[in-house]
This record gives sequence, C-alpha cells and structure tokens, in this order.
Amino acid sequence: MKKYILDLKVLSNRALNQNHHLLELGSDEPLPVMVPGQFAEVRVDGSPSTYLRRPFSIHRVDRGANTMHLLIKTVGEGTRHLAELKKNESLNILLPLGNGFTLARNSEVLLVGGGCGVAPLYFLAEQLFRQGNKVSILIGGRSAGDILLAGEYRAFGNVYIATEDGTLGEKGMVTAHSVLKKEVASFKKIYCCGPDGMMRAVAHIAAANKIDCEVSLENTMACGIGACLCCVVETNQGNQCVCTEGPVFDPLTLKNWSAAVETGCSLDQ
Amino acid sequence: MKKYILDLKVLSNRALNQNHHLLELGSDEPLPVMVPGQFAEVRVDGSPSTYLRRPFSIHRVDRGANTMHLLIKTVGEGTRHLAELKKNESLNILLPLGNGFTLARNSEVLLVGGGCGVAPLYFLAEQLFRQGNKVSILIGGRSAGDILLAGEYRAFGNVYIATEDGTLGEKGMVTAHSVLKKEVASFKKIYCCGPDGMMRAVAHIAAANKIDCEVSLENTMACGIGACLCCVVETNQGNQCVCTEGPVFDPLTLKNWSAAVETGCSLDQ
Amino acid sequence: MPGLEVKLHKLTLKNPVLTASGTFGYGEEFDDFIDVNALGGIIVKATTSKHREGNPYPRMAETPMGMLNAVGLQNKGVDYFVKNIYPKLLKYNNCVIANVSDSTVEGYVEVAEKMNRLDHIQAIELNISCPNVKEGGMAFGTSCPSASAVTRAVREVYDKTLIVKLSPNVTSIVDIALAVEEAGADAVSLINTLLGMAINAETRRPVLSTVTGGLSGPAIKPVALRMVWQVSKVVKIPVIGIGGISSATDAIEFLLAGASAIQVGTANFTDPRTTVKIIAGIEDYLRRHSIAEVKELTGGLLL
Amino acid sequence: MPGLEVKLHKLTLKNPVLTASGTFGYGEEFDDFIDVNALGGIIVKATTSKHREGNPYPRMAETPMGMLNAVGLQNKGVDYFVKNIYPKLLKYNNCVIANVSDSTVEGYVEVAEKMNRLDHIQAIELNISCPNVKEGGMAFGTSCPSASAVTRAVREVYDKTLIVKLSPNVTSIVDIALAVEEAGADAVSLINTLLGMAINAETRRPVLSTVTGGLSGPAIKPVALRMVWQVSKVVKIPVIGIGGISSATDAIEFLLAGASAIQVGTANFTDPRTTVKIIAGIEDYLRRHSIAEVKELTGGLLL
Ligand SMILES: Cc1cc2nc3c(=O)[nH]c(=O)nc-3n(C[C@H](O)[C@H](O)[C@H](O)COP(=O)(O)OP(=O)(O)OC[C@H]3O[C@@H](n4cnc5c(N)ncnc54)[C@H](O)[C@@H]3O)c2cc1C
Ligand SMILES: Cc1cc2nc3c(=O)[nH]c(=O)nc-3n(C[C@H](O)[C@H](O)[C@H](O)COP(=O)(O)OP(=O)(O)OC[C@H]3O[C@@H](n4cnc5c(N)ncnc54)[C@H](O)[C@@H]3O)c2cc1C
Ligand SMILES: Cc1cc2nc3c(=O)[nH]c(=O)nc-3n(C[C@H](O)[C@H](O)[C@H](O)COP(=O)(O)O)c2cc1C
Ligand SMILES: Cc1cc2nc3c(=O)[nH]c(=O)nc-3n(C[C@H](O)[C@H](O)[C@H](O)COP(=O)(O)O)c2cc1C
Ligand code: FES
Ligand code: FES
Repeated sequence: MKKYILDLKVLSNRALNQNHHLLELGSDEPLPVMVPGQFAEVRVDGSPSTYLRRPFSIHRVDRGANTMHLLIKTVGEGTRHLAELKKNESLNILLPLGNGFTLARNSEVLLVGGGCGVAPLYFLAEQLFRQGNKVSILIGGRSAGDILLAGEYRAFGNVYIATEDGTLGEKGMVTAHSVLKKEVASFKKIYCCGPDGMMRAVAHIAAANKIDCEVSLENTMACGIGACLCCVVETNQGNQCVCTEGPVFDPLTLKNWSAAVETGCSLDQ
Repeated sequence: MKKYILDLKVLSNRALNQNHHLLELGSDEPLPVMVPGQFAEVRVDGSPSTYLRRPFSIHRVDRGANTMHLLIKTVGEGTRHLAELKKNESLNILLPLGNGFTLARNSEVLLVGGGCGVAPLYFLAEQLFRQGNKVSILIGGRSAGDILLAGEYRAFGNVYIATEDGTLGEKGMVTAHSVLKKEVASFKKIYCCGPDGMMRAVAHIAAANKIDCEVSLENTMACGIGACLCCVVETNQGNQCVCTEGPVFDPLTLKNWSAAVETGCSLDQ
Repeated sequence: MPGLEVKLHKLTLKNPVLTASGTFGYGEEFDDFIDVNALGGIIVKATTSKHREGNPYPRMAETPMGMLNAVGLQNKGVDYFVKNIYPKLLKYNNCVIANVSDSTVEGYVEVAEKMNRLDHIQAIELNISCPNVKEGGMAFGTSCPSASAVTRAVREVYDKTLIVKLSPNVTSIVDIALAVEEAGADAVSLINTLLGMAINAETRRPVLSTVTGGLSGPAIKPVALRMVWQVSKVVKIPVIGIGGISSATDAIEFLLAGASAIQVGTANFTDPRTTVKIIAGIEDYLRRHSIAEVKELTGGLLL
Repeated sequence: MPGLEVKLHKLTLKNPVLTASGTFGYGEEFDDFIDVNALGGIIVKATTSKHREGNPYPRMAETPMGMLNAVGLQNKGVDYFVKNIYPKLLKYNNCVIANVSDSTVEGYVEVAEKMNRLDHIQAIELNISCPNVKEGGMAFGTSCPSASAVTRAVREVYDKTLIVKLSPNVTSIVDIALAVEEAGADAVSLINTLLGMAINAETRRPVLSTVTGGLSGPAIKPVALRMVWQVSKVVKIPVIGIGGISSATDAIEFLLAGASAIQVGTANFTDPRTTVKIIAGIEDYLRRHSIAEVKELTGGLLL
C-alpha cells in the first residue's frame, strides 16, 4: 500500500481518563485507505527530548467524515506532548504503515486487548463486524478506570471485561477470564493486542486449542518504514522488521513464542 | 544585587510589528529590584534547537503594577518561540543580571538606540527623567516601520528619528543624525545601545567631544552569571565578562574601541 | 540556475546529496515519499560476504537529539544481493553505491570483487567503522596498519571508485585518512557513528542488547564537522561529510569545511523528505549568495 | 532516609554530586540560587601556573542539545588563586577541589605543589584533557606516555587525593585510564569535552575564534556513559562520571555504569539549581527502589 506523509489537522482531543487521549484528525484531501492493524509514525514537535517519530495504531477511520483517530496513552515526553495537542494544531504523520490483521469473514472471532493494546481493536472490531463475523471482545485492565470505550465496542459484539482488582467484570488477569477457558473452543480466530506477556499467554491458549491467532507487536522503532532494521523480531525465518513484515504476526511464526508462559502477566508495559 | 530564578507569568504579548514583540510579565510575589541596563536570562521551553537560555534587557518595570516587560526581536528559533508565547503561559527567568547604566542627575543626556538596541532605553529614559535630567532620545532604523515606541518615549523628552530610507525623521544612518553633529556638545552624557558598529561610531563621537559615554554590549552568552567565561570583551584590564562586569561599559575602557570607524554602519545585526 | 553537479573521483553526481548507508534501505523504502532519482546518489545498506542476522533486539535507543543503533550489519550476504537486490536497483539512474563490510580482509575482498562486476554499482564505500559487530568492523578503522591493509587488499580487486568510510572513535582521524589515501582510496567518507551507550535507570539494564551502540543524529554534528575540516585540510582525495546533517544549512557547513558531497543518515527517519529538501535549500542558498556552482563552496570556509 | 554518602579514595562526600570545572565558577556565582554547601563538593575552574587571558571572543556556539566552548583556561594564575580566591572558598564546608592545568609538566607540578599547601583544597583534578589550548592540555591526555608522565610528576609533589580528568578524544580511553592509575592517580574523572566545530553558513566563518572547541551537554551523554562503563570495568580506583548529566535519572545511569560520583557541567547554565534537584531526585529514586545507600548503585548495571 502506498505510504503518505501528511500534515493532518487536530479536530478534537478528548481525555478518556487521566492518561488516555483520543485524537481526532482530519484533512482537506481524502485520507488514504487504511486497514485495521496498520499504524502511523507521528512527528512530535516542540518536545526537545523527542527526536524520533512515535508509532501509533490506527484506532478508527471514518471514511464518510474523512477523519481518523489515534488513541494515545501517556507514558513519556512524546505522548505527553501529543496529549496536550489543541484543536486546529497540525500533526505531521506517515501512514499507513505495516500490514493489517487478516480479516475473517462470516466466522466467530475473539478480540483480546489489554492496557493500551485496545488501540487497534476498535477499527478491527468494526471491520470484522462488517465482514459478517460474530465478534466477541475481551478487554482487560488493572481497574475499572482502565477499561476504555467498552460501551462503544458493544455495537460490534459481546464485550467481556476482566480487571485485576475486580472493580469491573471478572476479577483477575485478562488471560484468566472464563471466555478464554470454557468458551474458547467456539472461536475460529483470536486477535490479540497488548503487553508482551499477555500476548504470549493468549497465543499459547490459541495454540493449545488449535485456534488461528494474530498478535500485534510493539517493538521500538526508529523509522517505521523498513529502512533502519531496528525493530526486528526473531521469526522462524530469521529477524524480520515489525514495521514492514508486521506489526501483525501469527505467533506460530515467531521464535520462542511457543514456550509462552501460562502464568499470569501484568498489564504494566 | 541578589539574583533570582523565577517563574513569571505572561500577562500579555503584543506584536509591535512583524518581528518585534512586547512581553508583559507578572508574578504573585513582588518582583526583585532592577535597574536600567540590567538583563534577564530566559529559558525557552518547547524549542528543540534552543538549548541555552537567551539574554534580554529589562525593557520596563512597573513597580506599582508589579510587572515588567521584555522587548523581543525575532531573529532565530529561540526568539520565534518567545514571540508565540500566550497569555498565562509561564516563563522561567534569571534576573536581574549584570550592572546597569550609571544614572546622571539633573543633567542633560542623550540616549541613542538603533534596531533592537532600543530595548533597554525605555527603562533608562524613564529613570533618567525621574532623576531630573533633560532627556533627548535618538532612535534609528532602516525604515519608519522599524521605529518602535517613539510615541511613548516622548513622555520623557525630545525624540529624534533617523531612518535609512528617509520614511521617518532624518534620512540616513542614525550616527549621521544632526543631533550628533551640531548639538552634541550640549549633552553631558551619551547612552548607547545597538549594533556593534553603531555603538563604536557613537563612542567615537562622544570621545571626540569629550562627553561621557556608556554602551551596552550584546556578546553571546552561555550562563549569564559569570560561570562560563564565554562572553568576554577585551578591556584595558584584560578579558572581562560582559554578563557580570557589563553589559554596560564605558567605551574608553574597551580595547580597540578608540579606533572606532567614523564611517556609517548598518543597523543589521 | 546554479550548478549543483559535483565530481567525486571518476564519478559525476548531479548534486552533492547522498544517503548514508543503513538509513535508506535499498532506496525503495523511500519511493513513496520522494523521487529517489533526484538525489546525487544512494548508498545502500551494508553487504557482507555471508548472510548475517545482526544483533538481537533491542537495537535502538533514543538519545538527546540523536539515537543509538546496534543493528550489526544484518543482511542476506553478497550473493543474495547480486541475485535479488541488484536487479531492483537498476531502476535508479543516479549514482548507486554499495557499502561493503565484513569481519575479515578476505570477506571484504570477496564482496568488493563481486560488486566490481556489477555495472550499475558505480562505487563502493568500505565500511571499516561499524561499531556494532564483535569482529572486524570498527576494529579495522581504528588503527592505521589495519585500515591500510584492508584498503590495499580491496584496491587490488576493485577498479571503480573506492570510498573508505572512517570511524570517529580514534585519537587522530587524520592519520587514518592519510593511511587509507596512501593505500589507494579514491575518497574518504566520515563519520560513522560514535560509540555510545544507554541505560534504563528504572530497570537498571542497558537499553541495547549489545550494551553499546553507534550514536548518530544532530547530536554528533559538531564532532563530524570538525573531523571533516581536519581531514580535508590534509588529504588530496575528495571528502564526503556525514553526521547529523538534517538541513541545507547543515549540508553547506560541511561543504564549507571541505566536503565535496554529503550524506544524510538519521534525518531520513525523522523526515523521509530531508534529502530533497536539502537539495532545494542548497540551490536557494547558492542563488541568495550569487554562487554559480555548488563546488565553489567546498573548503570555502573563511578564516 | 537513604544514605547518600560516598567515598572517593580518602575523601568522604556527603553525596555523589559534584560540579564540573569551568561550569560553576568558584561557587559564589551560584550562592544566590542554591545552598552550595548542600552539594557533595565543588570543582572550581582551572588554575594554571601563570595568568592566562584565554582565547579571543567568540568562545561559545550552541549546538543540538549542547554547546561548544573555547574559553582556553582563562584564569589569574595559581599565586592569585592562593591569595585572593582561596580565602573566599573557606566558607564552603563541603569538599572543595581544584582543577589543575598547564602547558608543561613543570607548570602542572608548580600548581599542584602550591595547592598541596592549602588545607581547604582536599583534592586536585588534573586536567589533561582541555581541547582549547594550543600547547599542553589535551595533548597530555591523548597518549599513554604523556598522561602517565604528568600524573607521575604531580604525584611526587601532591599528597592528597589526586584525580586525573581524561579526554574522550582517544581511540582507547581504557588504556589512558590504566596508564594514569599505574602512575599514581587516586581516581579518574571522565569525560572532558569532545572536540567539535561550528560554522556560520551565512557568513561562511567559524563561529569560534579558535575554529574548534569543546562539545558538552546532553548531546555527549551516550559517549560519556559508554566511556565510564568501559573504564570502570578495568580500573580499581574510583571513577567520576561527567558528560551531559542534567537530571537525577542521568546521574543514576552513570552510577549504574560504574561511577562513584558524578559532576554536573553545562546543565548548571540551563538551570542553576540542577545540582540540588539531582540530589533530591537520587534520594527519591533510592526510596522508590528501597535501596539503603547510594553507593550500592555504583556498577549496579544488570547485564
Ligand atoms: C506498531 C506500534 C503501535 C503502537 N500503537 C500505540 C497506540 O495506538 N497507542 C499508544 O498509546 N501507544 C502505541 N504504541 C506505543 C507508543 O509508540 C509508545 O508509547 C510511544 O512511542 C512512547 O513515546 P514517549 O515519548 O511518550 O515515551 P518514551 O518512553 O520517552 O519513549 C522513549 C523511546 O521508547 C520508545 N517506546 C516507548 N514505549 C514504547 C512502546 N510501548 N512501544 C514502542 N516503542 C516505545 C519510543 O518510541 C521512544 O523511542 C505503539 C507502538 C508500536 C510500535
Ligand atoms: C545582554 C544582552 C541583552 C539583550 N537584550 C535583548 C533585548 O532586549 N531584545 C532582543 O530582542 N534581543 C536582545 N539581545 C539579543 C538576544 O539575546 C538574541 O537575539 C537571542 O539570544 C537570539 O536567540 P535566537 O534563538 O532567536 O537566535 P539564534 O540565532 O538561533 O541564536 C543562536 C545563538 O546565538 C546567540 N545570539 C544570537 N543573536 C545574538 C545577539 N544579538 N546577542 C547575543 N547572543 C545572540 C543566542 O543566544 C544563541 O546562543 C540581548 C543580548 C544580550 C547579550
Ligand atoms: C540504523 C543505522 C544503521 C546504520 N548502518 C550502517 C551500515 O550498514 N553501514 C555503514 O557504513 N554505516 C551505517 N550507519 C551509519 C550511517 O551511515 C552514518 O554514518 C551515521 O549514522 C552518521 O550519520 P547521521 O548522523 O546522519 O545518521 C548506520 C546508522 C544508523 C542510524
Ligand atoms: C564553558 C566550559 C568551560 C570548561 N572549563 C573547564 C576547565 O577549566 N577545566 C576542565 O577540566 N574542564 C572544563 N570544562 C569541561 C567540563 O568540566 C566537563 O568535563 C564537560 O563540559 C562535560 O560535562 P557536561 O556535558 O556536563 O558539561 C569546561 C566546560 C565548559 C562548557
Ligand atoms: S523501524 Fe526502521 S526498520 Fe522498522
Ligand atoms: S555568559 Fe557565562 S560568564 Fe558571561
């Protein structure tokens, strides 16, 4: 897919909670075609400690309105600056980058997201729903306040929730949720996004149940376009760039992922 | 004088013309005592290419209102950022730095400013006026649009103007203005601020006429507090720091200043 | 319109702006963003005699106005290059230069020999300055005898323009430059990355899998500029300037310091259009200063 | 409350935060902004045997996240120091260290001898790494025999703690560190500035009167950190880390890499309270990580 470098306009910047912001971006030109799982490399202006661009998943695309959204979790200086963007400011962005998820059709699928890993799941859930799938979405967080946009996901299917402190949904790790136990065999495909440990655990459950699985990796990146070879993951065919061969991978193709821990994992990145 | 590091609040930021801004700053605490000719070192946040603080003269102090002003000419990234400051933003600042002008009393004085060299002259003119001096102010610029705040200076004395293109006042270099020819002998003291060449020419005129003179230097600075020894000027007693021994000097104490060019000088810094 | 052409030994570049090896892939990664043929030339990523997996992840750390990398020469080896990558490079009609690296003199010679047979590869850049491999790499570039030996060996088998890329991690880069000039280099390019390190204070671990890595980006520009100035004063062959170049102003500074051409590295990541913006900016500068040809800038520093 | 005390040879510092020579004047420049006595110690600006005017103006150029300086050891000479400056330093009850420089071994020895007699100067830092003087300075610090010779000569006349400050402009800083350790240094401090250069493209002139100058600030931190790690692995004497340190996180990285103490340089210019903020930040870090004593951090990098 052709990549673009664009100056997009901030249409709105909504704080979802203390450290998550939803950035709505627009353009006078039609936005490029994007698919769920792809990402963008965003230049952060005015932050002396942010030299490189920052990668973010495409959270939503509204082709009718010609807008797109990024869901941004504040973790350092770069994301802090993005969280402070104001309406009408401009954002320089490379997109769409990487390969998206393989979209099932008329099937039964489970999406699992933990922490900020929910970012690409909205776009994915929406598209899977449109492709006639029966969609279930499992979201995990430390506490009720970490469960973002659960209401909006309901438009596309069942929503399950796990919180570590039990303030919403089932108490415990997302990877220990009942939907991943008894009911898991009913799914034809599992899509997963979140902290490394969580994705490994979900990949393990999928493998054990012989269910197709795709995970979206978040390796540190310098370029996002396959030029620097910094973002590699070890695959069965050697090191591959997450930014061009991924970020979506079938975990069975990743080295050392079959020995995934079955024990719980923190949602702390 | 005790130096302070303060977070001042931007009360207003007025564009005087395309590349000059007047920043009004305030504080909840009483501002420190400052004298004309002293300067401040301003930290520029959010500009990746501005690592060091930037020095600016104290343009005005209003003790009653507990406010102060900086007059900022946009020349590079640092000043461009300052020009974009918005009301209620915060500015970290070291002040008051350096030594001020020696204030004459009940005398007849001439202030000469060229280009952005007018910055310290407002505060100076005001204080000299209060000390009972008969104040004359000569301002030079390339064109009428470069002559800043002339109206406000009128409160303190006669204002003379020279523009290189003749659009306001006498046509020609400020150093060729008639007040520096026929009338110069009537002054007991000349204060001068502006580009190097202009200050040298004025110093030369003062020396030729045996008139006391003070100039304010603008050497590049790293610290502004005498710690780095980067801002030195060659004086008859060796290298001295402009930030602590100046920025105001008697040109007769500066080496190689007696051989000042009598020819015109551009107001281009 | 000012003349942008520059000569680099036998090569004529349409303008002095090249891309630095390892930061521009094989060119195609940038086809969507710029007209790669508009550049003076491209230096593609390092090729070694054998396939190499490079270093384990993580390979990158951001630093103040720069980055560390520890890629470690990941590539599929020269034979794969000849068969699968070279054909794709034929679409570029500007100067295409291969970056040659290895762990042994024999390895360098093997790659150079194979590159010599490729018509469309008009020059090679001998990378004796990679800080990210255990053997070879920078070790060759930090002593005069070894820099000289590898240059001489490659010179024997390579007919076209031979550029040697120098390491900044030395006491006297001038001595190394003189040694490789004497050994037959047609040009030198400098600098490769400075050896650096990053630590995550919270986890108490090094950020890079290799602990140390190569520092690049604007942070290193003052060091690179100094070295280009020092080297170009003493060598007779052309000097190519590299290090933190992100704008036309940066590029012009390197030309004034003595470079005949420049390479853009890390800045390709922060803005993939940096190279073409630099070309436009150089043209604008020449026009503003009424300079007829960019080559007049080379070494034009006024002292 | 976590313990901040560190040992540096015979010295006990109340905390590991010192100031870098040439960036903190004689301390008094900072009295208005911080309680200088709260620091582990101060290293005052270089003293030479004779009065020196330093280099002509301009002496400073800003660079990406750093600066170049070409001060060139301006100072009034050791006799003036003893008579006029030393008395003013008596008000500081923390560790006061003199930075000793010169162009000849005899000059170094003369200054060291005179400093030896001053009770309140508890250590000297031998600056064999100043890049801004034509003779001596860095020339001593870039070869093992000369670094060794000047250290040995000073050691003969100096009884108290002798710190040798190393230049980063070398192929192997480890070799130099080992040479000065062997010659009698009680500690090494590193790094001094990297040799760099800045050009004004519009005027086509060098920014600095001396053309080249010393690069400091955050830009050089990755290089400094790497060198501290390399050196502290091989020497037995304490290492003091310097280079771009601007925050407690930076300081902790240097400690983890192997430093026993650190110096804050250029960051004093951007925020005169940097040093005291770093002390508070280290304390906070120790508390958060339940570490009883700061000295446990030294060399605590997990590999
Ligand atoms: C393909 C991809 C998609 C992503 N999608 C999203 C998203 O939709 N929403 C979101 O909030 N975050 C997302 N991330 C993570 C996001 O890129 C980082 O949180 C962000 O770069 C942190 O920048 P900072 O300056 O705030 O943090 P700092 O910690 O200051 O960053 C320092 C360095 O580490 C890198 N880094 C830090 N954390 C991460 C991380 N988790 N993953 C990759 N690099 C990191 C930065 O890019 C930078 O180079 C994604 C990452 C990748 C690779
Ligand atoms: C004592 C003193 C008082 C000053 N008062 C004023 C004032 O009241 N109003 C005003 O507009 N300007 C004043 N200046 C000049 C002002 O400091 C510079 O214009 C400003 O630092 C430029 O910063 P920049 O990032 O925009 O430009 P850049 O050109 O990007 O700056 C690059 C570097 O050069 C230095 N520099 C550039 N121009 C000058 C200059 N003319 N003088 C000193 N250093 C310079 C900067 O500090 C910086 O280190 C004063 C300078 C000094 C020394
Ligand atoms: C990610 C990365 C990979 C690199 N790979 C190579 C390489 O394969 N061969 C080489 O000679 N230099 C390599 N370099 C060094 C660059 O070509 C260049 O010399 C250096 O980055 C300094 O220039 P810059 O500051 O413009 O990036 C690499 C640099 C980076 C950042
Ligand atoms: C303006 C300036 C003057 C300096 N003068 C000296 C000096 O006199 N003696 C010395 O050993 N180092 C001197 N240095 C080097 C610093 O002490 C320090 O080693 C270097 O700046 C790196 O640390 P930093 O990045 O924290 O500044 C000077 C540095 C600067 C910026
Ligand atoms: S981030 Fe550069 S290759 Fe993937
Ligand atoms: S600016 Fe540092 S001493 Fe004057």
